[in-house]
Amino acid sequence: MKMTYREALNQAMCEEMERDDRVFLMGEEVAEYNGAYKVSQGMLDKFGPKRVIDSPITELGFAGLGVGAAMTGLRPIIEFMTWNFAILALDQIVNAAAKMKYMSGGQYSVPMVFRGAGGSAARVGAQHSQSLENWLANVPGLKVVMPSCPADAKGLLKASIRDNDPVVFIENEINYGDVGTVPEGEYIIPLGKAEVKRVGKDVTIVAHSRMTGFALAAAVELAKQGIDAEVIDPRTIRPLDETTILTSVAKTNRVVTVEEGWRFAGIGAEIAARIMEKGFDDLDAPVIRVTGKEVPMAYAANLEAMTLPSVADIVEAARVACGRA
Amino acid sequence: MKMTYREALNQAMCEEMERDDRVFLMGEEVAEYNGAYKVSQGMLDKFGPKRVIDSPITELGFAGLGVGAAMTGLRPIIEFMTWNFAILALDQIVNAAAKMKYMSGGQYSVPMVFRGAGGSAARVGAQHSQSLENWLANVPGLKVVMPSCPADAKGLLKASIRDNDPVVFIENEINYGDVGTVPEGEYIIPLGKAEVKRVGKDVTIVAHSRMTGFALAAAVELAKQGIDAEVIDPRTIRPLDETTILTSVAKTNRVVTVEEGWRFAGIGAEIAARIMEKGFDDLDAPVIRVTGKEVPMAYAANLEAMTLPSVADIVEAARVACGRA
Amino acid sequence: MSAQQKQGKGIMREGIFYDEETLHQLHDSMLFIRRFEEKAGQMYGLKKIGGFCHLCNGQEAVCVGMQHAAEPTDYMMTSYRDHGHILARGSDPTAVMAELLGRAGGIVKGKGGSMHMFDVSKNFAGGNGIVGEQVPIGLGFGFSSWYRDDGRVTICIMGDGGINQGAVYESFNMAALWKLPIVFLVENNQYAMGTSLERASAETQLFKRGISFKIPGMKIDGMDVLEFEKKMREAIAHARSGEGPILVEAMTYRYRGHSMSDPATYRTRAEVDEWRTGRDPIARLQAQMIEAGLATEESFKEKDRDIKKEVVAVAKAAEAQPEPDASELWTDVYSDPIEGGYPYSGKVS
Amino acid sequence: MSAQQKQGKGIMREGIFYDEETLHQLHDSMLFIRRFEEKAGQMYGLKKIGGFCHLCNGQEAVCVGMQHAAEPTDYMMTSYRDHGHILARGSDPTAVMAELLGRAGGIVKGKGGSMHMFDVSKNFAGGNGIVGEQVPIGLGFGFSSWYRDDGRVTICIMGDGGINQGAVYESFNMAALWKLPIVFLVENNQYAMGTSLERASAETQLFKRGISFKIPGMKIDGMDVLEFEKKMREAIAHARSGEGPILVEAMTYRYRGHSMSDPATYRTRAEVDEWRTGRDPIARLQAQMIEAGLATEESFKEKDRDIKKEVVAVAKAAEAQPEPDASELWTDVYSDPIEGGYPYSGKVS
Ligand SMILES: Cc1ncc(C[n+]2csc(CCOP(=O)(O)OP(=O)(O)O)c2C)c(N)n1
Ligand SMILES: Cc1ncc(C[n+]2csc(CCOP(=O)(O)OP(=O)(O)O)c2C)c(N)n1
Ligand SMILES: [Mg+2]
Ligand SMILES: [Mg+2]
Repeated sequence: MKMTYREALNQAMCEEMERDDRVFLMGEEVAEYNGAYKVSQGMLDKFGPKRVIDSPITELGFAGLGVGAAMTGLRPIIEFMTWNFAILALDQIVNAAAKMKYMSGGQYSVPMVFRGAGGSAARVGAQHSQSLENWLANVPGLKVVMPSCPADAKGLLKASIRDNDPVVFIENEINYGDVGTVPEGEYIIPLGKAEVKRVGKDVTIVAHSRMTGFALAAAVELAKQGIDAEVIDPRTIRPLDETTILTSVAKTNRVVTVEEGWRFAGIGAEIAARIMEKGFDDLDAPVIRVTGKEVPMAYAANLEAMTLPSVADIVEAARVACGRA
Repeated sequence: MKMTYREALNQAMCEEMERDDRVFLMGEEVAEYNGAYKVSQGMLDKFGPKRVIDSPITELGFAGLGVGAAMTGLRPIIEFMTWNFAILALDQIVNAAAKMKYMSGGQYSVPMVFRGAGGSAARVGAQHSQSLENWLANVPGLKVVMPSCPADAKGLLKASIRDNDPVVFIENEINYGDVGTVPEGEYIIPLGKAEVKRVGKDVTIVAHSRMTGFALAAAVELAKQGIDAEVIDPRTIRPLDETTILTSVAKTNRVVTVEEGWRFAGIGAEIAARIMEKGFDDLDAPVIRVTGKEVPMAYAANLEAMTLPSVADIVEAARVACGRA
Repeated sequence: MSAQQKQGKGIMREGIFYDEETLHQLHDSMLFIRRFEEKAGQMYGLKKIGGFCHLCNGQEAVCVGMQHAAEPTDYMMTSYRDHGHILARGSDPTAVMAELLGRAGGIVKGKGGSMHMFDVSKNFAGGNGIVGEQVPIGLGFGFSSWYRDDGRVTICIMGDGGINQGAVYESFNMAALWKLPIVFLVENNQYAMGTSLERASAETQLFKRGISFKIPGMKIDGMDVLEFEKKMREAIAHARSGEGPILVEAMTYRYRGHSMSDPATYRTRAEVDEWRTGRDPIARLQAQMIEAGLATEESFKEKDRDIKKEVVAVAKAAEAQPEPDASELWTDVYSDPIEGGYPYSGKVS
Repeated sequence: MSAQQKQGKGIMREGIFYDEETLHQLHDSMLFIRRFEEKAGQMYGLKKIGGFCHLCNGQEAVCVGMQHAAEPTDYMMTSYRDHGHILARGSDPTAVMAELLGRAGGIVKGKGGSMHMFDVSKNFAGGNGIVGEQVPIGLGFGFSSWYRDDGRVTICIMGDGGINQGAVYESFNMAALWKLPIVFLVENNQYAMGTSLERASAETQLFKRGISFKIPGMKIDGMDVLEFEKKMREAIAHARSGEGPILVEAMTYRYRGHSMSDPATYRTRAEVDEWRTGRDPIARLQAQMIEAGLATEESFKEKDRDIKKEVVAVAKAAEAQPEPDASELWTDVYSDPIEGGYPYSGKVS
């Protein structure tokens, strides 16, 4: 069925809530307003005010509420209107949710999903445009999931809700309207599995979330220039499916990583370091990282465009990796 | 003069507060208690309760107080009892302090220091043992400084207090009692300069904070085994002095990074990725990362020891890098 | 500040005399903000403004009354709903509009946009996009005045949604503990996006939110600029006196949606009308001034025409500006260039 | 729960009858905690316990009174000062001591230590090291009971320092807004490390800290176990009734330093003595029981000898345990092993 990324997320939540009454959704504007970005459209009507709950604007508090509820066996979905606001809630995510099982010697699990839009949207400035996946993927105890298309959005969110540990689920606002074919009903994508989104032989481009689309667009352009790019979307950032990446690198011998977030100790750094560790001899050229520029996001259209990675940046990086620039 | 790391920090603050009455110190237990770890010993007596201020246990609030005060031209030193608690304050550090100058088109600077002990201490468990330098060094607008010895503690803290931008200054509790020679009076170490702590020719070990000492101990052991290690302490994590690292790599062709923090997208990942980007042809072997194990910190002595990098781990890594394992 | 008890035409309100000039100032400032916001809405519709854009139509008496009650040296900071405040503070409207358009001459060089307006020359410290974040920052400004003993007051503005954030109470506690000169001002427009006050707050009398920290509270009609100005003056005097912070709840209403993308279907037409036609602060002041013989319907119409023209000119001047120079991408990240350090190139080398 | 109004020997307090058995239980539990903590202090001195170790000597009536007032199915969570609470809750003392020693049979397998004690079988949810962090977590437990309508109450414990954390007020607001069955309990021992209450709190009457959120407050003598038990029962009943949360301030005192490394020089000897000898909860109950003819000085001495022996045995049994198996390093990070994913080896390959 064709549907948007937004609808796919909605469907995943609805199906899981129908299946399991321990699942509930809480966040700012999720109920009566049907979601700031309409991801929870219709859910209040469907499940009532006990299971779809509008919270006050208190991210740390309701994130912690989710942790506590999960410790009793419920399976909360806590929506952050965007992940930028979740910086306020990091203590509960990192010090409580992620460490609880270990600290309690396995007694308390925290089966819950923290979800919302991450990264930059359009023209929303410095405080609304940060990528946090590298911070969160740094933390053992968490899983970090970032779908790049409607089908993945559904399959990964269902898997995340069923997961017995805290899952950080980072969506992308600009992708919400994207349309794609989404399998109906029971469609689960196991966490920790990358997908080769395009098969190629000359260079491997690893890109997640919105950047997967950019990478695929770059691959089209590269094909015209005679470079056959393989595009891999890790989909789950932690655990990272290094096998799929390394297999690709063994074939192409050249790698470009793409991420919207800042460069320093980003996802690209981790991928580059791992490939070096486990695929050094396969590399014919250094891994090239395409990242957001290391500046806060500006509002002005031209500066914003310069800050974000572009398709052209990816094409250029791939050409450099292939020794063609 | 011989003094402890703790005394060196104290001296740096005292000298800067004598020099500049815009500088004040605020944090939990910094005044009447003379600091939870006695770093601010005697400062209340010396500077009085207007400049050395005990705060309530409200990290987000007093971090923000520092940001606001800095915006008016004061130069706050905000002490976190440990950086673990600063997770609560990250919104003010990252969304306010780091982005303020950019968002305000250069109108408001935030000249302040956030300081305290980071990483693990001894047997303090999961919630008191996290390393945050990779998160913070990810953020443009911040500088991240981590001294490994008393002299650096003084010289870097003085430079940080004089810096016109927000500086994240991460100390180490276990190092507080370390004794070393510290230059008297005006001793400033410019931010962004690494130091070669030991000259060697066979392998470069890059290690910061407490791990610098571990790396130096490993170098002694390696020397016995005929491996001459060069040990580099970046001292400032952001900006990272890649020139010093790359120069060393050009000589040794082999690199080990060491950090207490978790592996995924850590400092070692960034260093590895950069060396690959800018020193690929100098590398005779993949960069090896020695890191804390990817688990929350356990309390039990044996599990704790297994979690942290050890001197033996570094020795082993260096041997592998040199093809000797 | 308005001349009190001065001779001549004016309006007397509970012992305070507002002279003709002051009244016109208050009126013109409110009307300017109204027309400016309408223009901003229009520009947004034309996609000349991007991202989020939060208008303050309906809340003008709060913006203008508080500015008038404060000294120019007093500090002020608010949330993302900041156009009205910075305009009332006297910042250059062309620079504000240019900011909305992302132009080089924007008040923050096009780097901040609608949510992040700053004017250090006016002691206006933003323009903050994280709900509640400006409250600890305001605490710091108040702390600075205490530290320096400079006699300034900080007016720290938040919304009825923002007041639930934990950082607010951490700030209340410290402000009260150290008796800092701060007026915490809640613009209670009764909605936080689509969430009405009573759906988010256990205690809906927001001026009582400081009681647990011994902070006195005042509830003020924020739709009557004279009333608001007078009471704000008292609140500011309290803060300046050294008695510590005070919490002011301004009862107000936003006529438009939360931001430009919000159709605001969570409110009834009747409710909006009750405020918009029954309590509009501009209409109210106009009626009072006409009654006092200080103006006529005709003179207000003319004034409105003038202001509209001015706003059009402002928009035109702003639009004529270029985008920021590409080099601005790398400026203002740090104060001092760092040897060999910045900017890190995100470029492929 | 104690049999009310039952015949036989006992103590009558404001309409509540505490029978002999109950009184002995309360006493023995307090005394056990006291001796256990002393042992822990000793073991710390011998460096058998590492890291932080926060004892609760002096606060036993709070630990024991609240447990006695609560149902076993009620939820409970606190800060790092958790030994007394988990012992009062009925968890195995050997497992608690083994945890302090970092042994395999520790209540959380040696992984948590002093600050992170959990016992899911007793509905005891920690043991949290970040000041205030347990409050939103407690909110979640209370939410769960509301969601499931399971009739449980959550007792969420914090300190007089912790109550300043912003998350507490976020939680107060939500708990009150949704009328969740939660007793927020402040152990007001008047110091947060070296900071006395009045140096950290604008409002030192901590039971008033919920007023701004319409949460009723109660102040209770936490040095009198009968008084405390009785009032806690009222508080718990309030929460269970569906009327929403309640905030209890327990007036208490810790005899020892904040943690083992704190010499506690910020308090005068006289102040400590006033509490320690004048208001000690164990001595107080003993006096009451002797007066009621339920025990004698001699019988208490004998009991004390027994308890001390028990504690010695507990310590011995705990010490005899091995450290956790090395394989435990990688367990409990995730619930399910992940194919090809975990654990990531931090090993050099
Ligand atoms: C921490 C945080 N959470 C959520 C948001 C999204 N958000 C922006 S404005 C807003 C509502 C705020 O309402 P209120 O405080 O009443 O101010 P008003 O918009 O009415 O002026 C929300 C939820 C945000 N910007 N920051
Ligand atoms: C967020 C945070 N900040 C600081 C600390 C360090 N710290 C541990 S206990 C404590 C004092 C807490 O005092 P109180 O809440 O009164 O509890 P008490 O120790 O008296 O039981 C502090 C500051 C911490 N653990 N967490
Ligand atoms: Mg509002
Ligand atoms: Mg206390």
